[in-house]
Amino acid sequence: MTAMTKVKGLATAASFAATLLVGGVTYASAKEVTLTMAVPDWPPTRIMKKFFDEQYKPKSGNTVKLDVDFIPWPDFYTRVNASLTSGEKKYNFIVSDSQWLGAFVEGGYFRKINDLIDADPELKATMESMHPAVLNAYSTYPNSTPNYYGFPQFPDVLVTYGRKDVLCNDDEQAAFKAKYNEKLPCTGEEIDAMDWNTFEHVGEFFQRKKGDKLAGQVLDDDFYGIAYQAGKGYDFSTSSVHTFVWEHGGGIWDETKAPTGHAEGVVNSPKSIEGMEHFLKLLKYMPPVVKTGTMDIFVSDQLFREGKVAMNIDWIGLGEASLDPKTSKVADKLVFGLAPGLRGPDGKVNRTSQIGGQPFVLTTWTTPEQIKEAVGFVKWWLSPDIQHQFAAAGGQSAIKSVYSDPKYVTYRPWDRAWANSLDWQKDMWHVPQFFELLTQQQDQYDLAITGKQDAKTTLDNIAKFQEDLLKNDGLIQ
Amino acid sequence: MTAVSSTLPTPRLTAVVAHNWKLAIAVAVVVSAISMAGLPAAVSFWVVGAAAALVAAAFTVNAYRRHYFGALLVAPAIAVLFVMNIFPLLWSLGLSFFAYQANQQTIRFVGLGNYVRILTNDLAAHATWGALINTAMFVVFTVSAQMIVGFLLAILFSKQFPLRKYLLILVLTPMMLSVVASGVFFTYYYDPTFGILSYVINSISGNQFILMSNKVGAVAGIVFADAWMWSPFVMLLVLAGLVSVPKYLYEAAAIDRISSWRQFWMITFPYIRGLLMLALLFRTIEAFKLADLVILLTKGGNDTLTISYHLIRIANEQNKTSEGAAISYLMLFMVIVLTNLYLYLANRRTQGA
Amino acid sequence: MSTIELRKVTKRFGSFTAVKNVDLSVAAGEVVCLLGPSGCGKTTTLRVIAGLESVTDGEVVIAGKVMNNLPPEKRDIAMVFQFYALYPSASVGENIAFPLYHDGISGAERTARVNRVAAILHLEHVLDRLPNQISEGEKQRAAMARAIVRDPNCFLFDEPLSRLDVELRQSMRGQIKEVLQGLSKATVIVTHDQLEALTMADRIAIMKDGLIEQVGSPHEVFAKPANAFVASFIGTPQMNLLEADLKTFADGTAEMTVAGINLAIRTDAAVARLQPGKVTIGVRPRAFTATDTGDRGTISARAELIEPMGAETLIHARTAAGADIRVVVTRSQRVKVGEALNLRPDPRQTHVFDGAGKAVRS
Amino acid sequence: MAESILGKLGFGRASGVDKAGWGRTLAVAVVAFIYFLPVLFIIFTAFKPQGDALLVPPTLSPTSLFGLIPDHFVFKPTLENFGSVFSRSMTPDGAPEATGFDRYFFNSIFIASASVLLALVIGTLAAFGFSRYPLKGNDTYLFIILTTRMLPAIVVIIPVILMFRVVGLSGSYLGIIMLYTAFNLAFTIWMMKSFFDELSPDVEDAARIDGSSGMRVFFKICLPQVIAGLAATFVFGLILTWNEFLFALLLSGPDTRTVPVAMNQAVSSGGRGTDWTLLAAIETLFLIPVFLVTFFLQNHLLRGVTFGTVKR
Repeated sequence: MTAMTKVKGLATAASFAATLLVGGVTYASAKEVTLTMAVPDWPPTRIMKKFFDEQYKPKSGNTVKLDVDFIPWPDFYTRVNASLTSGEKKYNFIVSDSQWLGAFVEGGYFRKINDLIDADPELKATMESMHPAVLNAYSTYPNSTPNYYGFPQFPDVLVTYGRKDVLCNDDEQAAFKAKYNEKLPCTGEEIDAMDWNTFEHVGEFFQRKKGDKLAGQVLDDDFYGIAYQAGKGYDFSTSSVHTFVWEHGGGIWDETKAPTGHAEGVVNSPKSIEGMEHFLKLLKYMPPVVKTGTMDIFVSDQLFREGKVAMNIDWIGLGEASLDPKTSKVADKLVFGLAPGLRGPDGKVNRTSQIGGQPFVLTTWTTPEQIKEAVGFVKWWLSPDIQHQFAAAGGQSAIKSVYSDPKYVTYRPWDRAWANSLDWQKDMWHVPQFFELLTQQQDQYDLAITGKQDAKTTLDNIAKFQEDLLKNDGLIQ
Repeated sequence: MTAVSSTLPTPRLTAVVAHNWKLAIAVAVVVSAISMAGLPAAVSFWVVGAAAALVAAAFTVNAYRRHYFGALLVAPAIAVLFVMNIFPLLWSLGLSFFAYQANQQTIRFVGLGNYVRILTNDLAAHATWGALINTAMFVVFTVSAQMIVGFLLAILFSKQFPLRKYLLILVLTPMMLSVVASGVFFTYYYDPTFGILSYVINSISGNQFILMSNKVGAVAGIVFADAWMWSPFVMLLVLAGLVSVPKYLYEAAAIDRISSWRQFWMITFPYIRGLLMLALLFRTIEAFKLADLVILLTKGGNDTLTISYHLIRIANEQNKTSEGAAISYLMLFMVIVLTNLYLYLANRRTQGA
Repeated sequence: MSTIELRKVTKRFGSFTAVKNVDLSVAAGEVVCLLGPSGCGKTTTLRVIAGLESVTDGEVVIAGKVMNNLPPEKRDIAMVFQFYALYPSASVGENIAFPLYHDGISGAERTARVNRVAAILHLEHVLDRLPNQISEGEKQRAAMARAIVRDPNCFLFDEPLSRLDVELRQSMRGQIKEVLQGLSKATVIVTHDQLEALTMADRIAIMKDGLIEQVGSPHEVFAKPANAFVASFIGTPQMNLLEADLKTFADGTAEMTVAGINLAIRTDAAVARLQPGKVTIGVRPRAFTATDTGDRGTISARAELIEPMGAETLIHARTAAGADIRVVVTRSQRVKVGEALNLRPDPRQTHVFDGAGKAVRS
Repeated sequence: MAESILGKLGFGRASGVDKAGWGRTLAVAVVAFIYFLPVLFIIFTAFKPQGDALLVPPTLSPTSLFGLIPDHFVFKPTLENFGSVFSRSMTPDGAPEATGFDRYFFNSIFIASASVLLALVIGTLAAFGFSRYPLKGNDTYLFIILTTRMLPAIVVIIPVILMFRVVGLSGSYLGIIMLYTAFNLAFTIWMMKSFFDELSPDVEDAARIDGSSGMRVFFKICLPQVIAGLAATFVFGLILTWNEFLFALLLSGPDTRTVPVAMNQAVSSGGRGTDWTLLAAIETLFLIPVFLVTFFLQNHLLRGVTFGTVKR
């Protein structure tokens, strides 16, 4: 070995080591554009990536690459937040809960898209084709102003999951009729018409002990009528409490009325307290885990799939697992309907609900070249054809022409409840203080849910905290 | 210990030579302070980093010129620790005197404002104190549970017996589990509908048993899981101490007819005391950081919010970076006081006995 | 009546037999030393007596009771360990007091007893110190104090002086002997140092490979070694053991070839019992007389190395056939390297060992 | 009575060279088995069919042990979950696709062993320095090094991410390895220093007088004497690094992601809460390497720890 080859060998080894250590170095040709995207790891985003690779990429002449970082749900916020706030500037697109908008817009991370919409009639049409509730929730900051930031990735609403085999059983039907003098909801339509009273009756009626009979069968474990999120984590009781507060005519602090709107007197108004008390009343019919404060959307879903409850109110986004016989013991017994509402004195059912799902947003450091491709990608993604395919594969669409197509309800059993639900969706705060508001509120709700304080004290505490905090930050005068 | 055969004179503070580390420190401190006060964080970060590198370089040159081999041996470790640990720590220490939120681009000097806020402000102090009290409670319970269980396990394994090696590895396994997996499985074990614990108790008592529905149960559940995972760590250290006791001491004790109890205090304990102290020290430090199990098992419900979880909420979820830094330095202060107290007591006992 | 009695005691560790069929008795007031090279089983024998090892076979009797299955704490014995086994965290005084707790002796009585033994062993000034704060000699005395503070059946010492330096060893030997005499207990001392054994013991048991080769008073084992091993083991410088070919024996004189030289040496009359053949002749270095002229009763050799030892001089000499002979002569006898010597063994101190190494003695 | 029980347990007389018989084995086996049960349950769950994970009453055994265990406690073992770890369908009705776990396992092994070894090298040098060339205020420096372990990782994360971004280390192996190295250094230095402190200086002095250089003394004389300590430190470091989560989450990229981070795929599995059997399978596989290392270094582990701290 000559000295020269030695040196060469060393250099090769060193560069090899460097490549190994520094990892995934990609050499992009000049024409290629890579869009990097941070997404939670679950089917709606996997489908998006799949469609992109199968359809958009070839169409673009293989010059656009979508580099997707699938991050497990539990750590998604932590990862995204750290990436953004540290100035890592890694992602062009980020799937974001609508409530995070304020914090990240104020920080200068999320890009306002009004200029893009104005400059591109096609995009403008796309945005207009969206259901206004969804557009409002997912796109605007400050909430409900014409300042746009996001596009729907996976829109979501709460619906009622039911078990046909239990609900439609003749003996149970008769017994229910005898006890409450009303029909036990069995079909989708009957569930659509269900109000909270009936839902409560279902809860009371189906509380069975091990050894009791259910639909003619002897139970080998305790059984419960209803399940609904009431957990301490993230927004797992806020989503349900807000629904009740709104339906009873109460309110939460309304950021669209800032700076004159108050928290004190609104959050803890008699109507709000009434709503919260109504929600708390339902808890005693739910499986025992609710008393631990950990009944989140996944736990109630799991109880339903394992056949421990007759009805569950949950996000559509968790529905696929119920359909899959491998993960669901009730896969062949499913019935879906709207989430219940509050029947007013006039007999009409009043419904207002917390919206779910996520938009995806552009970041401010995305280059003009990337933006050009990004707009193309968004238009493609929100085009009726792709949205149909998405819905058919298990996603949801907020594009009017898509969800109002008669074909739409055939994709999944819960799709029959989708279009109607959109009309009464509302969102909570988009302000940067979102997490502070949410955390304190969740802590207080948890105390009420686990029976440590009553609804009034809870809402008084929340109101006082919000009033103080928001005054301090200038959002309340 | 070392014969330093150097005639290099100590430079005056103002002398501009490569090995004048005192000057380097002075320059670094001044430059860092100015840049942190005046420049945006993203820029001052690099200024401070460069200043730190300057100090490190001065130290190394100084050590080399004076033949301080010790310093040269230590240098790589200090360098890595400095870049990866100490510098970021100092950076956040500095931040704790500013009003700064990671998701906003403004920064403002507030002196001790953050510390005052987390300890006295109506909106913030309640959570801090509550979390501190809970943390103290968890430190006491988890560490004492680990010490007791770990100690008893070590006693069990202290003799040679057939298959000891295989049984020992079984007991060591819990600490090799990832906290995520074991924590998630503990939510299952404790679950009132699906869990084994409730199943067994329900079968016996006939009533629905819900462990995590009150503070006692929730604390017990967390302490049990944590003690289960980390008692093996204590066991390993204690066991190592036990096998190091010279056998003849026990023989002498047998011949002197000393009771088992007295044998333990006279012979065994002195040999394991140092290791117990080490175990206590490391476990206390870790117990102060208890957060993941709480997040997985209760989300802080039933009044189980710990200071570490509180910190994650403040610093990570709410992005109140500088307030979080203040909380962590409050924690650090407490851990240092506590560990020094341990070390002081340990040394006093050794000298006083 | 003997206080300690071992009856056909055997101890095996797995396939290794450490102690074989040992019989030994120690009377009250008697000091017996177990002496032997390392690995000979002497310590194991002591530990068997103490109950630190169980016996495989045979019986251990202490104070008239068979103790085979009793743990050490039930045997009522006291022991001094090689490494002293002082409890590191207790003061010297507390260490000495430990054996007294078991008997429920009152605090005042305990203090009195500790002070008494401390006075005997000159430990008064270190009673409050920790074991690692006192000297080796003090540690040794503390260990001993702990043993004698109560009134056990017997005392056991495991290499008690091995960790001390030469001077200290000498003075401790005396002290131990003195203390033991005052106590009149059965005592067993394990040692590999013959000087220790010869000075302290009433009787010495010499062990090799788990067997007791000989038990006897210091005088007996020195003057009348039972076999070649004992003969070579006891006494410094070592006894000369010369291979010899016995031809005839008559009138107290044996005709034999030693190292290629035909000799006629006066020996014990019992040699008459032997058949002609291989024997070993043992002569202590001090039992030679160097004569000017050689005859058939002398061995001629050439001085190779001369070691002055003060009062005497040790000469290493070599015969023509290459055998090494150690001779001790008085200082006044000047011998030069290379000088030819004619060595005449003292017939009364000439031991003959048969082919199996057993002493041939009437 | 109480005392004899204490005595039997070995309360007083607890020496490693003391022999005990099969009776002891039996007693300890019962305790060890109970202690191991939660782990065993996880391992068994890994072999359960997906739908069996949450059965009430729980299934507890893959075999009925010749009819000893009632049928409703018995599950039919399957290896399907282990396959799912590496390849499964990620979308409804989708074809199975690679999950990337082969890469994640490699990453975990590579990153953990590289960083622990690096920490061992750097830390041992430093420990030797601290032990043999004590500086003024040595104890203070050591305590400062220890304090780097005391703060929650979350505090340093923002500056570290920032630093990594500018230097171009984010998402790279080098970055995370360096960070873990620092993370392990405190422990390594503390452990190894106590080992070096225990070594008799005589041999070293002799070697120096014989003209050996400092390096030679270190490598030929000191290092061979602390092998057990190195092994013990390696195992402890490995156990602590192996399961590290927060740094890995925030500093690894898609290519350098480690198993503890990716494991959350199963905790919230495709939008349906926890996939118990998948999580158990991942954990079971993930346990194997560190379990084997610990098992084979077990003897060193006890000896190493003892050696380092005797006479302290």
